[in-house]
Amino acid sequence: MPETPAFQFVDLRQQHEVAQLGMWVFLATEVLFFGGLILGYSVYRFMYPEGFADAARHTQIAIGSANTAILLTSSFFVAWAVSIVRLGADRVAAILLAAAAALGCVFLVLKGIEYKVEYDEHLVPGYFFTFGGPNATSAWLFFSFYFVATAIHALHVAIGIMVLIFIALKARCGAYSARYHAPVTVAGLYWHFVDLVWVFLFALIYLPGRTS
Amino acid sequence: MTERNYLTEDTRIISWLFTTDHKRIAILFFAAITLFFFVGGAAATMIRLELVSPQGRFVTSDVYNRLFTIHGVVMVWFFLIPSIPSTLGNFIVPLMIGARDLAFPRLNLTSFYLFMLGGCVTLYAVFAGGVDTGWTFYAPFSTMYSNGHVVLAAVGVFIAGFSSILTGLNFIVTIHRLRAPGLTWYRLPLFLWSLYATSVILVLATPVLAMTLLLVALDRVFGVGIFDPDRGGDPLLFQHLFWFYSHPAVYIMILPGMGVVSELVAVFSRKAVFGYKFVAWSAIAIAVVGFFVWGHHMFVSGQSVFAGLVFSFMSFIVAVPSAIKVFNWTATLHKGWVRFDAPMLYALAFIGLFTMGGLTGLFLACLAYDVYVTDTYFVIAHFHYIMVGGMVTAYFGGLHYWWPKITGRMYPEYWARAAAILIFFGFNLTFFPQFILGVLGMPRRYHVYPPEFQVWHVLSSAGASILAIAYLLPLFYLIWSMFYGARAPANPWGATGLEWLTPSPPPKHNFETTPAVTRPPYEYTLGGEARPQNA
Amino acid sequence: MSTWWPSETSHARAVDLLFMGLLATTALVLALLFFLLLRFAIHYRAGNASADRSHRIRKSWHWEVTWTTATLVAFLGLFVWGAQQYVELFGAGKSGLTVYVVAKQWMWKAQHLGGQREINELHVPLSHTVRLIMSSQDVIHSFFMPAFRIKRDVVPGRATDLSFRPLRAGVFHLFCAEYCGTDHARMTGRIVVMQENDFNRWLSSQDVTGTLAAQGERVYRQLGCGGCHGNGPVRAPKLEGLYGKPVPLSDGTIGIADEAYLRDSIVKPRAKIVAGYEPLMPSYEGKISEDELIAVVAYIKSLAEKAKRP
Amino acid sequence: MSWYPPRALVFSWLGLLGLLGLTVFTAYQSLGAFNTPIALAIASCKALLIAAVFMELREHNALTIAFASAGFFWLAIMLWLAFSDYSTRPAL
Repeated sequence: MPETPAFQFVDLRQQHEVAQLGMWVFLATEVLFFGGLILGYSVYRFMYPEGFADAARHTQIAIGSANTAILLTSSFFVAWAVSIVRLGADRVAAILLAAAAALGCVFLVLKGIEYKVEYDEHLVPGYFFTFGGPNATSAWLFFSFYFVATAIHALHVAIGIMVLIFIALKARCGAYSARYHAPVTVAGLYWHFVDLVWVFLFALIYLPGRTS
Repeated sequence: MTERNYLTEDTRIISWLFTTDHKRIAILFFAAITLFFFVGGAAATMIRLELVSPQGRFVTSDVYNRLFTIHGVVMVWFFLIPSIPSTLGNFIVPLMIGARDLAFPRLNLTSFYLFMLGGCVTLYAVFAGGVDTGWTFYAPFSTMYSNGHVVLAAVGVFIAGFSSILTGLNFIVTIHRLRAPGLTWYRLPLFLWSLYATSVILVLATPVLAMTLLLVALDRVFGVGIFDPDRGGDPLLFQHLFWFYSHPAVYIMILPGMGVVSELVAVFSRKAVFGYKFVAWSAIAIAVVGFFVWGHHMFVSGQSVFAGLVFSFMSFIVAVPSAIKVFNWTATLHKGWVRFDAPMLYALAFIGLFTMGGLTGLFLACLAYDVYVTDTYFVIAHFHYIMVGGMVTAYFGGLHYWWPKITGRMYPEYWARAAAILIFFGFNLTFFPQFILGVLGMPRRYHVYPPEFQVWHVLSSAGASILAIAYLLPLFYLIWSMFYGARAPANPWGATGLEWLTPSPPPKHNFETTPAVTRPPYEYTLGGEARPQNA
Repeated sequence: MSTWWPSETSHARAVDLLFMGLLATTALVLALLFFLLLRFAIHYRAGNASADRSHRIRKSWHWEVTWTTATLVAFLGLFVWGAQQYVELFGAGKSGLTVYVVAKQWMWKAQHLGGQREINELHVPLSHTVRLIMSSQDVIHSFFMPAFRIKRDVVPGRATDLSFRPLRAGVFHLFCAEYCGTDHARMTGRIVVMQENDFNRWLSSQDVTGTLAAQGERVYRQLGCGGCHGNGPVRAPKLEGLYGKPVPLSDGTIGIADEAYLRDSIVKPRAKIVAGYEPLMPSYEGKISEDELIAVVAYIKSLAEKAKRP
Repeated sequence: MSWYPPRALVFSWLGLLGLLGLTVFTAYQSLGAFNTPIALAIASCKALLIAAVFMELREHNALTIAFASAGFFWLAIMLWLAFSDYSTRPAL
């Protein structure tokens, strides 16, 4: 399989280019998928700036920052793996990809702990939602966006972890080579994108309202 | 048949269900959307039947509301959006660019199964009790007040949306990367330019709809309340998100039709399309500018006056590239050798009906007049002129034109011309009275209405019964022709495109050897002789 | 019930003229296009070998530029024409005889300033500008009066307005134009335009439990608003003479105490805090019905008029 | 066979962690209206670093860059036009 192109392609180079372009187009789709949420968030933050700042103050910035660092590091591992799989070092790449997947799992665990804290503080929109002070309604909106956005993002992380593990196993079995490594590159692109979305979510969710 | 082709390669059912051949997947889509077309059509028939009488005697309010919702949801997401791209596009794109398949054959099959899954969930919602929100799912009605199966329908559309995205993605990558040697952008047939523009919209607009419907579903299930005015939410936010997708979606529906008509006009006038580059770039312009106009659905919604001005202005601008296309098609006929085969009849009908639909769109883009006629039958008439008079007509034109390539058989010409003419008259009788109803102020989604409107409703319903019969005709004679039609040669129309180089029907991997392209599309001699793109 | 033609307000007449303009443009373009289409198709049909097909037009760009510019100019003209009427209709700075409209599934409730209420009917005097202030209790509705060529959505959670000045007495259709559920098609009513003295007679013949402002005062007492806004120990902005005045807000901007401001201040009190006051007021969202809200706002407005009189 | 990470990757990784520290630090500084733009500017810098180096966009052809920017361009259209409504809603 690896050394000959699929029937619809002329050569492996074309196949590789097609795979990459396909992933980039898919990522453009993903930007607008999250974009719908970002528009909603922006509109309500514009309408209720103080309420959103107040609500954002109640998020766990320590966990959020740690998670950002974790995702950035895992992205670094993936980029490293992609760069060396092209040189033929597929065993090392497998280890790096597995490490990135492990960091992804740590991210999810921390996210779960964070959800637990918020659940205990009655910040989950629903019957038990309580938010002291004057901004209860806009805080509800903020936390609706918070949970929807982070849950969808976490779903992306979970899918990414599975993809990375799959690719790592294949790499371990020597499926990739200097000539054929498109799946590693494409999986890497997806993982970096998940990271990139988080960078924006971090700025929108955790950082507002820290000064007052 | 002596020669093996994609139909005879492997005839087991399983080989069809798990096929990754773009031609077979196109056939699967044909079967599916034909089914959905008649489901949506049945709902339309009942709507027209109900509207014959002003007192609402035939069905109850709740049933009527479910009928127009089913009609809208099924026709928009399960017929119009996939119609040309997933069937004709799927079949023709690789053939036209001289490729052996699409870039991602397995993704193509996934797209089909996602479509079927979404369709089944939606149909289940229909039969489990229906949805009464209208196809627009406006909040807060859909999120808090509706008593229909909103979540199921939203999930169905959500899934079908991913089918659209995958198809669009596949086309974009295929057209970029799998073109035959020598097939530069300005040698691409206009059908491909249109499909490319369509795919860009599919990929960039559909995810926003997916997120919007997700929020509606989450709101109903968990009460997250993002559109809930009691929680400080803004119902207009839903409309912004929804129309950010749904207005460009209108161009998803019409652009492929424009592409088909560009092909038909050239072939049946034996002449290159006039102003090729303008027609090509106007498709791209429509795709891009189409994203700037969504607020014209919201002129009376309480959106700010300034936003109304911006959106109205952009709406007039987006009409310009459509006008360019119409003028160019007309100019193509000039000094050609015009033949009136059935596909050309459809193409001419398209130009007329689409122009009427487009020009009445100006009434709706025009702010003060829109305040009067929005949410009336004027809007219904307008978009049916575009969607049915435009898109469905083009779909039938393209279907007849490529039918010999797809099945290897010719359709019966006289029946086809009769059906085309009947559709044209039935259509106009159905929808022209609705313009008058709109101008008289008849609101839409009413099944009980003041008696002074009745005469126009009766006319419209009479037209609808003609139209229903006219749409059944092709179903019969096309199926008949699959078994008894005359065998089709490789290039029955004397066209220039690469898809006519392979035998009809094509072999499994389309081409024995990849053709090398040396010419722009649509080259004909002064006497009307075709000069194929590869010679 | 009503005739469609001629139309009944000066705005409607302007809209009809606009319609004629649009129709003329459309007819002109369609006539030209259909003529060319038929002429080319028939004259250059394949069977007509004698048609002159030499000297085909080769250079296309100046044709393209010509028809692109022509359509653009025509479209811009139509845009300006429609936009100008729209700004006049929905633009700011409206005054007139105020009537409050509350929409709910599936009826229209109207409240006049004198406290008169009606359902699925709206009585208005001839030749007076009527300004409707509309709100919804549940879903989005749309107040549509075809004879006046106007409609506007009625959105829950906020107020929208709509003004018209009828020029002919009569009875006209009122429709709900935004789909709102089961009985959307039955959410209709009548607009009754009456001579001014007939209208006054009608007003005084209605059963009224106090003016709208008086009803609002009762709600104001029931909810205990005076506890803070009166002379109590808690300091809250005074409401006498407030309506229509500029209000300095805590974020440094200046707001105008209009209908929307008063309404928002009751439902979303933290959104705009008057400079120098603590954000203490609880939200009355969900605790006050649309009807009561309208009455309280009317009461606060009446306090301004009282303050004007010495 | 060398399996050390390329320098560009290491520097970007360190840069990203540095930017993370910076953005958390500035979030706690009272900068009034500037807090949000700064946070978003830093987030954009991080995103650019990820896209250009990790995702190797700087080595790609114009087509890939076009599709990478398309999503953001269309998101900008959406935000811009939606805010042409929200930022000009009048008081009644």
